[in-house]
Amino acid sequence: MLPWIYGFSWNTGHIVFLGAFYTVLVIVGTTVVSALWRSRRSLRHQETEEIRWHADFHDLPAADRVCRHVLTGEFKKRQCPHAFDCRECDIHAKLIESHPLTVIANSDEDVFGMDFPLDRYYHRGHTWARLEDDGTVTVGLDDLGRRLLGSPDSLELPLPGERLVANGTAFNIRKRGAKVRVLSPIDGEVLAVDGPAGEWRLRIKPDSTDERSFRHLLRGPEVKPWLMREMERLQLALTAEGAAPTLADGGVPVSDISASYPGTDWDAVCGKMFLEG
Amino acid sequence: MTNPNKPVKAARYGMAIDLDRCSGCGACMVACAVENNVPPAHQGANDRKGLTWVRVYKVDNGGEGDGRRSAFIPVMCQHCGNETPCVHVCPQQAVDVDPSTGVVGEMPERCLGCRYCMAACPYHARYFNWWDPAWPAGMEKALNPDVSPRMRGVVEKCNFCHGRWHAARRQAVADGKSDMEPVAYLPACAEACPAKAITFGDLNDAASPVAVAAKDCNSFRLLEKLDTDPKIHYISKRDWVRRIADAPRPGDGKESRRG
Amino acid sequence: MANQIDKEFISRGLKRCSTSKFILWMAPWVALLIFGLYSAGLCLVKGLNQTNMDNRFAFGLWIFLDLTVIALGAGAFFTGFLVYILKLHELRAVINSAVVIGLVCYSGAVCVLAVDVGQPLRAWFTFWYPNVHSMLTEVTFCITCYLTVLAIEYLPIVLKNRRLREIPAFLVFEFQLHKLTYLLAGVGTFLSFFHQGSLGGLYGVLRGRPFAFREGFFVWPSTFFLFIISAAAVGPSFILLTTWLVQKITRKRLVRVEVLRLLGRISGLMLAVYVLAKTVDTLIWINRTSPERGFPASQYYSWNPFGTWILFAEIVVFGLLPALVLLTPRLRARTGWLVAAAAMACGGVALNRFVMTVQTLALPTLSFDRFLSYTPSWQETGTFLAVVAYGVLVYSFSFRYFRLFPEERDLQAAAPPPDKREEEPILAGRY
Amino acid sequence: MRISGYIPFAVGALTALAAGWAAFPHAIYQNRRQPVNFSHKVHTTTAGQKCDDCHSFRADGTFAGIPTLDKCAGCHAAPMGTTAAEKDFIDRYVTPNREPQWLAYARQPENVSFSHITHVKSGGMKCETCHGNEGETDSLRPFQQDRISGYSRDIWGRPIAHSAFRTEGGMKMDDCVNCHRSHGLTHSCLDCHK
Amino acid sequence: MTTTRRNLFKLAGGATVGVLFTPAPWRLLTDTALLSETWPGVPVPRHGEVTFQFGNCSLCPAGCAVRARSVANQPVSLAGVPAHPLSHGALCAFGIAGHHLPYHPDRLKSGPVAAADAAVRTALGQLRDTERCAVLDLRPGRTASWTYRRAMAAIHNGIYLAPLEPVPVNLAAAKTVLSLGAPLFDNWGTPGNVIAARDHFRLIQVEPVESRTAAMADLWLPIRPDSEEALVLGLANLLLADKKVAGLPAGFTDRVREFPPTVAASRSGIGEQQIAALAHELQNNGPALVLGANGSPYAAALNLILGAPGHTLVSRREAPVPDEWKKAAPVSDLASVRDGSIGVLLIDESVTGDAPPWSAIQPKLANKAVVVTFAWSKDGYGRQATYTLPTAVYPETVDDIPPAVDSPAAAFRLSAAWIAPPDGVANPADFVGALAGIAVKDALQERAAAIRKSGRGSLFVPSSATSTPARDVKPDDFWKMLQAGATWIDDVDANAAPPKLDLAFPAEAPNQVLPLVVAVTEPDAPALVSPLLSKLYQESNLHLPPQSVALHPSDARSCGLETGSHARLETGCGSIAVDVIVDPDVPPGVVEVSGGPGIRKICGASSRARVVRS
Repeated sequence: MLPWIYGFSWNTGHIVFLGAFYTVLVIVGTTVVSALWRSRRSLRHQETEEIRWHADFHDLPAADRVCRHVLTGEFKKRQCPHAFDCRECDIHAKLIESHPLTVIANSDEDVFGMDFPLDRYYHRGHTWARLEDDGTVTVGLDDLGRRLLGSPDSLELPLPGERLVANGTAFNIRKRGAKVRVLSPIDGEVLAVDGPAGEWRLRIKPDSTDERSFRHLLRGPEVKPWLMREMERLQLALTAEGAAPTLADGGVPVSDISASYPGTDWDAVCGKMFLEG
Repeated sequence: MTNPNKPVKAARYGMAIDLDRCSGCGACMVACAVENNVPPAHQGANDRKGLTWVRVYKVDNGGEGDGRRSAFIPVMCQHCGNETPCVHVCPQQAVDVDPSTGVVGEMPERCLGCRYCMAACPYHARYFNWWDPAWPAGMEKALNPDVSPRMRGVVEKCNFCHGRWHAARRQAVADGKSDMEPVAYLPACAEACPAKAITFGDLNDAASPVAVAAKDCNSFRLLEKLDTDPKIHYISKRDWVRRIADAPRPGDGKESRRG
Repeated sequence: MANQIDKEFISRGLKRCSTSKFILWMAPWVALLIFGLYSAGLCLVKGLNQTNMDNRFAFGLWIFLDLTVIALGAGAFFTGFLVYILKLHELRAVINSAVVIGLVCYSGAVCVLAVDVGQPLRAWFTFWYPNVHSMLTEVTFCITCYLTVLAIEYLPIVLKNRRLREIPAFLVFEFQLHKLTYLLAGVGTFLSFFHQGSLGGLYGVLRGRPFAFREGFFVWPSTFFLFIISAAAVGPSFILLTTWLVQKITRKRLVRVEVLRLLGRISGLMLAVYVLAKTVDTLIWINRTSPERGFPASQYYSWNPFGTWILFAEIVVFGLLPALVLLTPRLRARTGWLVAAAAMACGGVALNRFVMTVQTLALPTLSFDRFLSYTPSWQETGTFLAVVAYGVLVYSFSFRYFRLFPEERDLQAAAPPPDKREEEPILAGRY
Repeated sequence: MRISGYIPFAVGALTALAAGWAAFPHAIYQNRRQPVNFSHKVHTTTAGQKCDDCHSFRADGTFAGIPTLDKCAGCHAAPMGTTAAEKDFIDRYVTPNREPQWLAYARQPENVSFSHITHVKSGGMKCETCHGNEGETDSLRPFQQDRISGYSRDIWGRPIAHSAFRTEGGMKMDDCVNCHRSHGLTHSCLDCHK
Repeated sequence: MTTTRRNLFKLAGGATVGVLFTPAPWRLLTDTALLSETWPGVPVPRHGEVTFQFGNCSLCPAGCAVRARSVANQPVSLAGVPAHPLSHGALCAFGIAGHHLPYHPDRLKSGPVAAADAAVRTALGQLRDTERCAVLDLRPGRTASWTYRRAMAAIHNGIYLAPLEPVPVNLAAAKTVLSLGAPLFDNWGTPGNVIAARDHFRLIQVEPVESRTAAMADLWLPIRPDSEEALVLGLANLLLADKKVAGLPAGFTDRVREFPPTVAASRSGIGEQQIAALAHELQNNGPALVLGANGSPYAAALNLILGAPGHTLVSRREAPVPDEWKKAAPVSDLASVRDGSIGVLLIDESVTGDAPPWSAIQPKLANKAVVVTFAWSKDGYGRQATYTLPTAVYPETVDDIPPAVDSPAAAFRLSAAWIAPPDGVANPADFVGALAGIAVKDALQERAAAIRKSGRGSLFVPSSATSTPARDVKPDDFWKMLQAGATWIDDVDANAAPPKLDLAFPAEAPNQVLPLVVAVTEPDAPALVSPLLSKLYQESNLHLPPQSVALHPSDARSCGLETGSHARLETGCGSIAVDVIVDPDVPPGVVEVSGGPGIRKICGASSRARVVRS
């Protein structure tokens, strides 16, 4: 095993055999150590949220990972390679150069009786972000999200001063055994948590307010097709959970969907709709 | 090795066993057990779980009635000289061949009891300690101090009474001799055989009785075709006895109680 | 799901049976495991006299078990090899399951080996004073190393558990380690290659046992390579088999049927190669190797019950036949045929290991030996069963709390509607 | 992660290291006292004896090792000196003719076949080479016995790597092997084992 | 630092890592491995000075010379003395481990010596005139035997019983040996002597089973069980054809006429030509010797016909005894004792010899007879005796060993006493001597002196491996040398009359109802054997295990037995529990019996037996 141990001799057999053995040990050792080292670094740099989102994103079924431009019909089929972070996506950049999308002030999109004002950006995790005049950003659950979660059983909101990262956790909600983390649409620092009754909003001081930092969010004409698709997914999730198909007729979803599907694994439904792994 | 400055004259110890003289009395088996501190049988032991470094088999010519003839053949470790099967398989160097004596040695304290060597040995000359060794009360006083008793769970086998080899060398030094006399070193079985059927000595020494006997026209070795170069030579004038050295004959599944 | 107190630990959206039912399922296996551990304990405390092995049958049930489970566990390395080295991404659907099976088989084998040796306290001597010429040394080194590798590969699967990944450190470590898995897969392949081989070499090198002895090149006898191929052939088959079994027991679709077919195809391909190689090897052995050592091959099969039928069964019935089935697309398309063929392939390799171990020792080498038979004692069987129970327990546990089949959740969408499912008889084993 | 996060880890590691290096090497041995406070020095100097006056060889070449009582009684039937130790020895052992239970520092394990005579007569080795300056000690050090293996510290004491750096002296297997190697006298295990 | 679970984990982790960098775990690893070297329960042999001592083995009349290798005066291994004129350096399997006997678990260490003594004395006091005090001695000719005879002569109504001694044979003189199932290579006579002589005679073994002797024979004639008599008569028929032999009883010659070779062949299953050839060989390749079962008159008759007496059958003088011993009781035969007449019976079975079955002793006993047996173990007569007194076993006691059957001249040698006997054992000679009030402490020395005085014979000294005429040895050296293992061997006296053969043919044998014929193929073991003899049967199949019988499958089937089943072996002389081994090599109609205490008492060779499941 070691040169000075009785029975060892410097012959081919020993050298080849033990050589191979020690090489294996070194490789395995290095692998583990470097994994440890890297994870330590990621923890240091607070990449946890990012990593969680990436891990989740990779676990999403292919159907839920389609590029936003498929929703608008620009592509037949395309998987998003950037985990829904279009800020890194050159193709997206090119496309919006060709025909830029903008938020349309005081105009509403009404899908199945849900109200989606177009004066704001939408995140595919069913949050919206609105750039206020004072440079802050308001973040909240969109209408579908609100109806899915209804009045939550419990709620963990970030404290003022906490940092949020786009696609990272904005806040956690518990609802009928469903434990949902709602993704934050943008990077920024929480200023306050307020909002009208039965609703809550985060006021966030964004890292930057220029167009680029909102590029990954849906807006204007994208909202409707996206929402149509979301309804499909919801219906699919509900059927998978054994709920009778109800939305096909285009009926308006009740304000608290969960209440009308008592038998379902709400955890699974929310998980699907809020893009959790 | 008695004199560190003098290079060792490599010996190659071996045996020649005259099967025509062996009457199967078993004195060799008992003498071996006495010499090498082999414990008496545990009550659960049988001919397949026992410990006997040398085992005398009764063999026959397969004939029936008065056509039948039997002989006895003592089988101990054959101390293979060529690519010794057991040495190569032992995972932790518990078995080795001594280049200065040609003896295949087994180190019970190094053995982990995997029994791979037993599977490797074509002569079934290796034995495993299935039980803790146990002697009747008081009998441990009669143990041989030149051999250390083995513990449970290890393999052991004939080593040409290596304890006697140590003793002979020690005596030689005590007597101020540079090297031990050939006659001073004789394994217990060879000494005990009442019929003097076992000749022991250095096969490298062409003049030694064993070397002469090994060259006898009636001498043979077990499974010679395996090319393991055993150091145990057998001698018999009877053709059918010499034939038992070959592989089993197809279909000859007949068992002898004394087999 | 109803009354799952451990719901928090079950991955989101996976259907698992109620906790009580799970415990009900585990209970008998735990009982079996305890019995097995007791009998193994007897062998350790009182010594190997508890077994029916003896000086002639120095190896018995346990070595047969080791060789077999390690061959079956080969799916882990071979699938890993296909996925990470050959980038055969369809097989990602079963890689986790394969790793768990591998881990179970190897750890089981190592534990049994520890019981099988007479002086376990000295087992480490093999590492300290290795005899590098011994196949057993090669086996010991490779198996222990590979077991470590498997444990590390198993880690991400564990850390991906819903509850554990909430802890940032675990989440991050899993993520980083997963990125490096291809390295481990590479090492694993290397190690498995050698120890599957050296397990074959174990018997091929026995110059004193012409029934097992084979020529080869360099230091390795032909059995070295035969074992590698056969292991690679049977590994996927076993994964196919287990996956199908779990699907049946849990009444869930876990992987797309295409994946199973692919496994079958690969298995069939390797098996065909194996059968070919084995045939050539056998012919050389019968006509040259064995006679040269003074043993006419015919005599091996003149001892009942080991007639030539065993050779036929090994090569044709359990080798060629399944290979053909697995390679015929039309038959492969039928799950019944597919599974049956896979099962036969596994049986074939098990039979091969049996022949190499038990028959080799049973056959006499000296003209005046007897042909020996051997039946394991209850302590041996108990230890054997402990490994089986242990395997089922670990697998069941992993299946319930970890995501062994990444596609399962998506396939649920296509699962039969609930009303129908309620009518079905509920198996004790519904996770 | 802040440095304070490492403190428990460090504490654990340090305690373990301390225990393993400082406490364990002592804890593993039990110290046993020799029956008699014997002085080699007195015997070798004032009495002017050689080692083999007492530690003699037998006719068959075996080594007598620690002398038996009759040998001691040969001189010490009555006190020769004035030391309390001698008087005590005579009262407790010589007069009642009871063998003192000496603890042999250097006794090899049962599986070792060590021939003193071969090393001393043929090998021409000095006692000191292996036994060190035992002959000059004025009192017997305690016999340190490994609690688990029961072996004396002299034959099984130093850390494994230690013998890598020495060529002679000492009574561990590696010491024997090193010396034998340097003289080209290693053939097989059974050279020295039985 | 708060003790959160997290911190505890860290602490443990740190400790684990830290420990790995200390000697502790590695040292524990090696120490446990070393512990497995000094594995609990494995004994450590005693060390000490190695010396060699000489003596003689008293386990059987062969009295082979022994050299013991002793460590600190404890024998650890025994070997023969190659130069010895009688035993030629041979030791049998029993003798080679004889030094283990004192440690045998079944060995008796203490017994009611005082009680027995008292009981015997009272019984002697109350003896009626019609009743007798008898000593049964299994090995006559010893000095102890003389003590018994003297004591019995001194005691009123004393009688000395002993098995009759076979006529000594001179193998060295024989050219052809016809053995009717005599176990020549199973410790018959003096093994070393048989082997030494073997090269000079042709051995024809007539035996139904292929015993070790048969395997070693030049010619083995598998004879039909229990038909040796027919063969002998057939041979006699051919040999007597053309000559007259004096001394043959008329009845015999008449029967011979009924056995022309054809009849003999059909009875014995040995071919006619074979018998003719045999007769021819015996006649022309002389001197011939016929060895039969002990005291078989047929063998004797054949010997007489072949003129063996004086050549291969010799008469032997006994070793001289002091004159004052001469007024001793005669040696008488158990059969000659009147039934119900023995009031006190003292049996010395501390030596092996052929012992009469209890069924033969029992009728001779008066009711309320006191039976004292001196034995090594409870087996044997201990089961029936009133008192069983333990004796010293070999090699604990000094005793002389009378010559074996194959020793043509008298011999005097002493068994070794290398190991101290436990207190509480009795010395039978002292015990019996004390009853008669004669001091026997120095009997051996007295007899040695007498031998020396006779000036006959020569003394072989093992340490120097030299023989010197006894008269050249100083009287006190003579005794010392004997104690140091020397052997006195008498000269063969040239002008001795040829021995008288006992030709008492039994009256027509009662037609036997027992189906099987006993074949004795194992050496008769002493009352105790070394546990290591297990190597020969339990750990291999070389010998039959003690207390076991081997049967042919067909016989086994008819008795409803298979290998391993427990059964009772029943003969005319009693029955004993045995284990059964089924073996195709045993011919049908034969039961092969092993050695071992008890089993030999009830079956002599070619007696009849039955095996019944128990």
